[in-house]
Amino acid sequence: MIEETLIPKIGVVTDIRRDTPDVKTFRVVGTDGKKLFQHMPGQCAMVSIPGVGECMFSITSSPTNEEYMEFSIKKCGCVTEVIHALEVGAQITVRGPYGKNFPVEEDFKGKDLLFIAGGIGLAPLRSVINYVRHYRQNYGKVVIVYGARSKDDLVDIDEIQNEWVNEPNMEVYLTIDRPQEGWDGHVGFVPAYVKELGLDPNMTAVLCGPPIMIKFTLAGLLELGFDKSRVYTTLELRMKCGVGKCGRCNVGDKFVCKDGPVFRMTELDELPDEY
Amino acid sequence: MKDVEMKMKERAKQLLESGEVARVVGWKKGDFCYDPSPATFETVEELDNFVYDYFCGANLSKYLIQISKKEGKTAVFLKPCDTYSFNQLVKEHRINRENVYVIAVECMAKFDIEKIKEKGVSQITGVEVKDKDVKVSSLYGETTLYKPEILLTKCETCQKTHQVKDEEIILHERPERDVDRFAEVKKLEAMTEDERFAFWKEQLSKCIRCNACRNVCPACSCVKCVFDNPASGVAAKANDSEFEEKLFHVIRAFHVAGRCTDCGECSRVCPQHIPLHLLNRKFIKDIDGLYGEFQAGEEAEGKTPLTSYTEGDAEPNDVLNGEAK
Amino acid sequence: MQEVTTEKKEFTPNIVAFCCNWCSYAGADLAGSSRLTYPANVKIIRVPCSCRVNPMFVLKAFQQGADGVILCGCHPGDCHYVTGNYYTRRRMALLFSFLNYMGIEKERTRVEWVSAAEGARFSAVMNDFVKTVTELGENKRLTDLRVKEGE
Amino acid sequence: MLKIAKNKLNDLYAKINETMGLFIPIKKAGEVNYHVWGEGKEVSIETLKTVKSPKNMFFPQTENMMKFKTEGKNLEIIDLRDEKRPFVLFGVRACDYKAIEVLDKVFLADPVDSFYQSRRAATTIVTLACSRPEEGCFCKAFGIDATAPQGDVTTWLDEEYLYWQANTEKGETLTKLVQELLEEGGETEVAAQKEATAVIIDKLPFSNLNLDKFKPENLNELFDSPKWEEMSEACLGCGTCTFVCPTCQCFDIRDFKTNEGVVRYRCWDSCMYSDFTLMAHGNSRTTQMQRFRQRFMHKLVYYPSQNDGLYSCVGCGRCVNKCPQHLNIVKVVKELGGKEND
Repeated sequence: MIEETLIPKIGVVTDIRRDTPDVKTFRVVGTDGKKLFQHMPGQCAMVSIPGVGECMFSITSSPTNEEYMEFSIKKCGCVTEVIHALEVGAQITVRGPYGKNFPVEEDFKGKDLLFIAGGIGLAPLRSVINYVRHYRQNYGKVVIVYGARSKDDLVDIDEIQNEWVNEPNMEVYLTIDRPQEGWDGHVGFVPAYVKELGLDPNMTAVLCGPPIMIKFTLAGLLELGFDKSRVYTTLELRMKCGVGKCGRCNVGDKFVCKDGPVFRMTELDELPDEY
Repeated sequence: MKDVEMKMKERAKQLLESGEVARVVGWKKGDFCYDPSPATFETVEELDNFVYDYFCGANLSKYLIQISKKEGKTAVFLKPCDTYSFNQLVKEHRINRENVYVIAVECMAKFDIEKIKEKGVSQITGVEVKDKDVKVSSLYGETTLYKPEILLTKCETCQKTHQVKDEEIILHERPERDVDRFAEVKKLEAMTEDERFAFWKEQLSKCIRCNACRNVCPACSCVKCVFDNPASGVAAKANDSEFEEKLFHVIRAFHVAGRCTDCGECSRVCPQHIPLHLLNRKFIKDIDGLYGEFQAGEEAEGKTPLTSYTEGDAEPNDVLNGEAK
Repeated sequence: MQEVTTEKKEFTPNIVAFCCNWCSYAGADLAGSSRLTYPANVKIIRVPCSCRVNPMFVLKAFQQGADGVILCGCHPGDCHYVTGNYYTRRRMALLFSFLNYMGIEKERTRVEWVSAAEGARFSAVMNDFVKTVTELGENKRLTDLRVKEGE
Repeated sequence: MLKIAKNKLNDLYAKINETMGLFIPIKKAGEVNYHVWGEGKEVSIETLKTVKSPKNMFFPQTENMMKFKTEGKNLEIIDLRDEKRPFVLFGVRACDYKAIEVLDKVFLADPVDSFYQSRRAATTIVTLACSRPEEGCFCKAFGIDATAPQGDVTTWLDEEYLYWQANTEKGETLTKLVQELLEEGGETEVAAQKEATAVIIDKLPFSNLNLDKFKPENLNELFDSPKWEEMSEACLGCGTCTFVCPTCQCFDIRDFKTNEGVVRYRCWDSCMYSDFTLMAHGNSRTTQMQRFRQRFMHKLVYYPSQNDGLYSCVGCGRCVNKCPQHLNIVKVVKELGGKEND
């Protein structure tokens, strides 16, 4: 019998980290203690709790991590609710990797990179940022703009403050929506902050966050002179199979699970407005 | 029927031209003589495609849930059976009655194209009716069929009259009919449990869970059906289990019990011709027998049998054992 | 059909009893404290009022393997919420009649009124219902084979 | 060419059934659908259109995929796939056969869907030419020849005989199996039937539907057409068209809790359903117009764009016959396809 992608592998949760009040990061390995499968930054996996449901999540850890995979998951529906209730040692199912990755080995190479994320939108970017950090010599300057509702909603703040900010030739800008006690950083929405920063439009930009943030940030970037063909984002739609067969993540002639989730803005322009 | 259609078109034109209504809901022509679709007409030009004939079986009242929320008044043509659904929806506060102008139109019973095709007639180009004879013309010539044999199931036993009308277009007198709509139900009741089980098992095994019966049903007007709600635990789409079929159809029939006007749309739309109306009619018959005759949709207000009671109601065990008074 | 009657050896039915909190459940309590017995295979589900029982509950019970379902509430006129059980009476009369119309054996469903003072009656009702369903045999017509898979 | 007398067909079915399963149009409770053959069943291969298409031979409406068992914290996955018994799918019309090609492109594309593939590999397809197409048929618009379908074996039926012609190795093997029942002859009858049927097909009202407009380059123009609103206004949002359609292939994956663990199954789903694209944080298609548009855009534009211009409609006309409100793909093509269709 040939291998069937719809039949998942068993994953063991080896660590759970609470990032924000509603985001937890889960570390997963196979039952043999090894990493379940290889992937590239931006790719996704189907995670399921049998009896509850299966959902697509982006793999947050970098491919360069040879030991395990991580998923940062926001509690927002019936499956994620159960996932959040898991304890270390729990077994779940994982299948993948699915989708197209960020062109880290092609278009990104040798370029200055700008990463803009909002809230849980950091999840897919964390994988690519850490990949770039690992192969630092292959890329130019890296600028990261990351915003969230409050300082408690910033995902992976430890890694950002302890590692990313110390990385050479890497700038990290954090912002939160409203002033908050104990926060002396920038306050304001991401799109406005991006414009304030007056970023170099020759950078290759990657956007990830809520649709409304993407919309306004993109407008801001275009104003600054960015070229749409060098702006990337990721889409999210309802998925069941992950391999372009079940039909539901269909937008125009693309399937988000198979032809995405990473899209160039110019590609999105060609798609009907239904995502 | 042509004269009725003309009159309707004329009236629709007046209403639109005068601005009395913003739109008219009726039927528009299809590709053949037998496939009209419900449609909204907003301009006089659009009325060119207006049609009313023996194939306009669709019940228009459910569309008014959405349409009556629109700006301006809507005129709608309702057949006798449709008016019951209309009333029921008004009762349930689903249709905004003030926004609707009801034109009652005559109905001489509608035809079921599949029944005509089953008689071996294809490539049909038109029908002409004379009493109980229906002359069907097709590319292969003419055939005369017997009207009672080609009626939509819902029309076979219909004795309904208009319950709502702001005005009416009735040019012909409908022949009196005395058919017992419960005859089939009684036949099933007379069977043994085993026979009934076998009957429904065979019928329901055809169900493909397309939900056409639910979606067309004017009584099924929940914004979110329990069978579409992942949180309900019953939103399975699987059709391979006998239980799923029964669960869906029992719950659906029960949920419309006391509210079902017997408009028969469920049986009309079933792609597998499952006699779904026999489920609803069982409830109607039981309600009539146990709690007094009740026809949903006769009134636009008041309680239904399942939202009321009397102290002397029959005991469920007695009903089961046939001992209820 | 025949399948129902072929085997009758040592069949213990699963019975689900929906009992209203105020009368019937208290009745069951009284039965217990009065040391009156009723079969252990009766699984009581306490509901605030018998009219809380949605037809879906009854069907779900059968799906999950119940061989009989019984509803118990306060006697008509004695409902804690004044009228709840009157509605139950109509609903269940129609539902059970309907299930029978679809070929489900009429002995599998029952409605009984049991007050808080009727411990003895509760015990008798349950014993009688269990006996009836045991004689009838396993529920095969309103069960979900998928649930029982592997048994 | 070979042939068998019509009154001997039951022997043919019985013979096939000795070694293989047989999936064939059978009338049950008044409706003709594909079912597993058995002695005494009412076969009806004359039926032009079964209610459901034969796609459920390869892509059953519900199919168990795997089972999960939990013991303590340990999870076990049980693969429910099994060896498929050889089957003969009998009486497939040209349109439905073409539909299998459409499905193949989805399910056999990398990564191959093994559930579909194993059934597909185990099946020998016997097609049946049409001789009495009806007015709702429009396979010709998609370049399909209803008088000579492909398949492992092609058959033709007239008043007296079923004519038989093997096209592939699988077909030859099946022919050998039933050889004793077949006799030589039939070329002239088949040629005559093909000619006569072709004349009828040419006269069918939808045979000359013009599909030129439905090209990938017109994707956005078609998508943005204001006509969708009007075309979809009567749509009930039921799944009839998708479930009777031979090419619709959307599915859902769901879990079911049994007393013995959790079974994960897949089942047909419909893009017409409101919960099809529902996510925890929203829905990308909130109106019936959007869902209606998705179905037809997928069939006429998206799918061809992904598959070298092959339309995901084969003109079987089931939606024409079965839509409760008489909406269908022909009306969409006529409305959007330009004046060639007037």
